[in-house]
Amino acid sequence: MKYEYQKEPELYTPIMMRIISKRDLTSDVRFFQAVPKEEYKHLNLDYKPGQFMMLSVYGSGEAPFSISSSPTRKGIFEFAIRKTGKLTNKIFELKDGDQLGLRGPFGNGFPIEKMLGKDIIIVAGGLGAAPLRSLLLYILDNRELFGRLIYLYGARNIDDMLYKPDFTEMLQSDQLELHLTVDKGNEGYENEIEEGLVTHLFKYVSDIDPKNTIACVCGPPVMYKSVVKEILKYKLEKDKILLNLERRMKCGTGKCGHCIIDYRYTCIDGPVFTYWDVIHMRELI
Amino acid sequence: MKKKPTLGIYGFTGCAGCQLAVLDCEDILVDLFNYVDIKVFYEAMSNNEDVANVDIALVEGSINTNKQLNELKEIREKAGVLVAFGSCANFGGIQAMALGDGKWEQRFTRVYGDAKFTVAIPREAQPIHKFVKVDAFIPGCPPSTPQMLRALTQLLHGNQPTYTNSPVCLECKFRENECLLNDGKLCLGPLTMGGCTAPCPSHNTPCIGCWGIIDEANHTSELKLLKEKGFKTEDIIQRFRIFGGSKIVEKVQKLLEVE
Amino acid sequence: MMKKIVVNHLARVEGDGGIYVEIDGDKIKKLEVRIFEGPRLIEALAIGKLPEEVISFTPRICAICTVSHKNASIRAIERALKTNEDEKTYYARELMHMGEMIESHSLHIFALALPDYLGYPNVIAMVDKYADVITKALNLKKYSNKIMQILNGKFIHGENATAGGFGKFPERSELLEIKKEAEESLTFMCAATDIVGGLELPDHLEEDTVFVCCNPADKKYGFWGEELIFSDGTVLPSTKYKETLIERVVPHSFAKRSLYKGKPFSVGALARLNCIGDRLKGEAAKYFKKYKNERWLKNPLYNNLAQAIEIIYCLERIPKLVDILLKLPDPKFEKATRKKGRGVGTVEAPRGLLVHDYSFENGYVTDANIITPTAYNLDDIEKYMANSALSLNKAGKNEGEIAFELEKIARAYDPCISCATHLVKVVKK
Amino acid sequence: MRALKLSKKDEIKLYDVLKEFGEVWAPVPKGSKYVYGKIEKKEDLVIHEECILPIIPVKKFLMPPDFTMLKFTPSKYSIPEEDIPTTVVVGVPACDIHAVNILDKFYTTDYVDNYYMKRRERLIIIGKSGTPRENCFCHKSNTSIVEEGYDLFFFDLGDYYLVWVGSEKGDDIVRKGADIFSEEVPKDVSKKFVEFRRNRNKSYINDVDLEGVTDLMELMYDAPFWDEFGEKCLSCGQCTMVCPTCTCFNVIDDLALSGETGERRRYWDSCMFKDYSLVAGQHNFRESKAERLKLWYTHKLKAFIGHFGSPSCVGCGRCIETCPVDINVVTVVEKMKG
Ligand SMILES: Cc1cc2nc3c(=O)[nH]c(=O)nc-3n(C[C@H](O)[C@H](O)[C@H](O)COP(=O)(O)OP(=O)(O)OC[C@H]3O[C@@H](n4cnc5c(N)ncnc54)[C@H](O)[C@@H]3O)c2cc1C
Ligand code: SF4
Ligand code: SF4
Ligand code: SF4
Repeated sequence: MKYEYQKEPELYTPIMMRIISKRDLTSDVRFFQAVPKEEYKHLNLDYKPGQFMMLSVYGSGEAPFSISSSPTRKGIFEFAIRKTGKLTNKIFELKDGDQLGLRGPFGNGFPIEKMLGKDIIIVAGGLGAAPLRSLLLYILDNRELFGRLIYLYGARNIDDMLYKPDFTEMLQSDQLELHLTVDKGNEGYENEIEEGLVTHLFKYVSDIDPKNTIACVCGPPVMYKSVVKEILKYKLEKDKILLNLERRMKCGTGKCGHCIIDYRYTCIDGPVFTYWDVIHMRELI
Repeated sequence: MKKKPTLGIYGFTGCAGCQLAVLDCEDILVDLFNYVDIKVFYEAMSNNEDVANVDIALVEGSINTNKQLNELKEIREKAGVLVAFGSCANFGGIQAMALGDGKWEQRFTRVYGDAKFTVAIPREAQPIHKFVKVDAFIPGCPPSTPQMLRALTQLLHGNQPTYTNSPVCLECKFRENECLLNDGKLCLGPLTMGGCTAPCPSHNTPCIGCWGIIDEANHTSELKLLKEKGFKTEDIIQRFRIFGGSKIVEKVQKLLEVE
Repeated sequence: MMKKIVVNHLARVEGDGGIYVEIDGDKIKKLEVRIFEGPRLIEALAIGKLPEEVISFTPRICAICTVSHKNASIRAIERALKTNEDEKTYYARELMHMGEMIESHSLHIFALALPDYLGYPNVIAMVDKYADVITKALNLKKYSNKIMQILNGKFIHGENATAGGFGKFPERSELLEIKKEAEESLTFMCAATDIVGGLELPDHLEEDTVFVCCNPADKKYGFWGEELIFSDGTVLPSTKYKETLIERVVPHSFAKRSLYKGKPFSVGALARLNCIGDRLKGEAAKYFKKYKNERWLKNPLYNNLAQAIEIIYCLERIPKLVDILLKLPDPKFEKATRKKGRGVGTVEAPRGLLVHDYSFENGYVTDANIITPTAYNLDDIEKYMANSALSLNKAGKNEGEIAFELEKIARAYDPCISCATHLVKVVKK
Repeated sequence: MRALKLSKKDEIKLYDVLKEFGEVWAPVPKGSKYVYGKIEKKEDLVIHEECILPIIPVKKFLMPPDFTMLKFTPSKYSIPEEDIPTTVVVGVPACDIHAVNILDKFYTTDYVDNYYMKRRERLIIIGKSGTPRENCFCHKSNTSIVEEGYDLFFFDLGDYYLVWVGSEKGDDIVRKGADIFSEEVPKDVSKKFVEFRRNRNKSYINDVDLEGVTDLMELMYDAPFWDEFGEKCLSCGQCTMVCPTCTCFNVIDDLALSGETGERRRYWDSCMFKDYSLVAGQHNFRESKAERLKLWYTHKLKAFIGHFGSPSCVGCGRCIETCPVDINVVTVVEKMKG
């Protein structure tokens, strides 16, 4: 046994950030921008799209949140956070200038190297748009490194759609093929937003080259099976379908056990898994 | 200076142990009174407001009279966060052990004869959530000091108290006890909400379930196990009921159906 | 002119109660100590239960007398089912009882009664001026809680003590700790007794009464026995409690009251000192001699002083108990030899005589009777309140002032309202 | 690796030697079982003939059931200064040392857990091979012999112990105790040693058959017996607490009353509890007890092979002894084998 310790920053000790701005995305999802405090500026906090961080609020605990910003826009961390419980209630009370603890980045993130040059289909459901925004921005910022970009996004209703103004504006863009839908009630947005489940947007996805396409999916647990089924229709290879999953987590480092699925830890081997993993590991989706 | 949070500690029917447990926090008692503006705490002070407007109301005891019920409703109206404090408030306590058996009047007559009540109409013990919305609960008979302080602190700082959703057995094993069930004793640890630090099994005495039933309690399996160990069905169910209060009523029905 | 005094919530007592008085000139039209605690019907619930269950839940009658209830129920059950009490078990139970005595008395003296005499709404408000006393008093309380935790498993409602013995006897190190702290606390308690002894007590309420308590064997001071002893010299077997302390039902009231020879009587620390105080030894005896006077027999406000002296007694007794316990080996659990029978357990709770009385058939309870000290005291409390109200009224005091004095009397008795299972006092308006 | 001799008549002097290195802990009786307790007198250090499996295994020294991992103020989180004493545990059976080896891997793979490391560095393990107990099945889980992970390891060869030195620290101990640890090992030692091993192998009572269980776990994943176990399971979590290779924990923040400081606590959790896989929005990835049991057995019998090359059950038999309703490796394997 060699006694080698984990180097700085210590694994479980959050560093401090400050909130620099926030705005409401929906009635229960808020967008936060935060920067590390001066004394932590020297640390390497580089991350990849699809990775997450453990955020702590003073005295109220800690939980995992996907990074919603893109590493191409350095220095600022962005999160889209839904108010659902103890910690997130407290996060919602934070004001500009308030402090937030941060550990990470954790998780494997999207395998960007393997995605270079490929056509990318992104399928987001609900809050899944948070981690996928990081990927989206990354691709847009490095547009020439990727092929086609198809983005399908479904929310429960108009009010629940994250980044709605950004998306409706992007509809005009020639950088990507964007399709939006809500489960029900698209009044007032009939031209921009469809009605129906996100799977229903696949009707716009055609001329896919299965060899050269990678699909990235993130959404609520119930969404994966049906979306994967649609994607499989394009004969994509199993390891080219990437799923960003969620599990309970307390540490982010494969030690607390909660996120284990079979022999793999969502926080280390995930949260991005391939459809191949799904076939080989039970309980994944 | 920031405004002190206001607190009201109310007691209905019970042993007053939960309130006493607050007074038993000798180490921080002075801090508590300094940090919090206590508006009502009959057991400890005399300058009380009757029912006060408070940020947090801790309500101890079950509801056993109509007078109490009215007061509870008033407390609810005037409280920001209403907390069911201790086993009696949470599920009725021991006075609710026979809840639902339909023999309350009979018991009442046995103790009080045929005299009539006028000032307060007595009723069978019920936990407070049967009448008003409860925002948080602190289990325990009475709540243990660390657990209570943790919950109180969380509430005072605007958090929901974390509630222990693990059975007594967890802490029983932290304290490295041999399992009493395996020793043939009628221990209710697996059915009982943790947080007490398992004092009873740590003293070789079986858990009697005073913290209340945990969500996932598997009464069916425990009943079967205890029967195998030689206990009688009625005795086992009786034991389930003693601290089962309102939480056991339906379960007993099911257990009896299976039997 | 008619005066009405209503104290809606009796403060700094255990449980939910109030006082209602109507004075018309020199007559009390109505005087009631009201108990709002709903009925719990504990005795009815005891029927059909097993002995260990009764021992678990009857102490839940009251948090502050939990150990007394435990010891009373254990004694009753062991007598009913003929379980032998091993020597070590006996002394461990006594030690546990001391924990409760000190806890209850110190809470009462320092946190509930003293603020009355020094003019504060609660004990914490006294901290600025009496920091030293309060800190030490809180330490004493903490210490007594620790005794109960070690002996019974928890401060409140522990499960370690039961019929037949203890689940686990305390460790040597724990016992030594208990002993050490008793010795350390004694000096403080003697000084504190002088504070309590120095308080001026009003005499306007005084009237003779009868006191009763358990009569410990061998002419010793102590908190239980098989006999009752009265301040008039009578000694009776405690199983005769029912015939001697006659229960009666007051019209429009569910408080079963008790009378001794047709008169109200008092139980509690003052009763114990009045009946058997001359058996005290050591410092406790010194303080008893120093402060005992004629007025003790007619003024319940001396109860606090009596409690202080009892704490001294306990602190002196504890080291001796520890020494005995350290010498004795852990006994085996004693099994009951019968399934049928009746047993009465009488102990002295901090507030006075507590009776548990059970009958068994086939190992299950068939009859239960529990009488708590507050139930015994209620008639005397009302008697003294009436005296006080009349004389204060005569002296021209207003309602608020009278109410305060009446509350003081109630608090002197340290009534334990949740304890009083019999006590559902109903008042017709 | 070196082997020395400790004569039984010198056994009583062992405590004084070990004391020089730190606190000495060894199995002490508690009820009808044992727990690792701190030894204060040399007479209390007893080396037992049979394997002693204290209720909670060595993991309690490496990751306490409940401890403060961080202190915090509104503007800083920091690791509390703590003085972790060096601990010498005596009498650890081979299976439990295997478990420590697994923990070593677990806590250092991908990320190093410094809390573990700090304690691991201060733990001295003195192993002891004894007669197997009723439930032991380390002969089936390949954990009856241990090659690494201990500092010293004792074999009882009659009137002396054969002592293997497994680490530098172990070497320091035998040097310090030069007057009781002798280099002069009797000539017939190998004969005696082989005999000891042979006798030990013969004395196993539990003959659970672990052949192929890894694959069976996969094949039997949807078998109905899991639901039967699920119905029986009390979700008391005892199996996970006593298992030497269970490591899950929970984290919780506690504030001081004033709200000015606080601490983050870390305490053992169990995958048998309902909240284990519960996430926001009340979605529970393992709603039923059967699903949770499957997770545990997957983890014990199969999953670890994928990660670390060996399963994480070390055959100590604690789950067999502890589970009140007889759900354990033996009964599960029996069901799988039909
Ligand atoms: C990899 C990953 C990325 C995530 N990204 C986001 C995001 O970008 N935006 C967002 O709003 N939410 C995200 N979540 C979910 C987020 O972690 C939960 O909403 C959050 O834990 C709820 O905490 P709470 O204290 O407010 O809720 P409570 O229900 O009070 O939760 C209490 C505790 O349960 C655990 N817990 C509850 N839900 C989850 C969960 N879904 N995942 C993990 N642990 C949980 C946490 O440990 C938490 O401390 C993500 C989760 C994971 C695993
Ligand atoms: S003794 Fe009781 S509380 Fe402890 S593990 Fe066994 S069943 Fe659970
Ligand atoms: S009876 Fe059970 S729940 Fe109550 S304190 Fe004892 S162990 Fe805890
Ligand atoms: S699964 Fe059972 S036998 Fe295997 S290591 Fe864990 S407790 Fe021991």
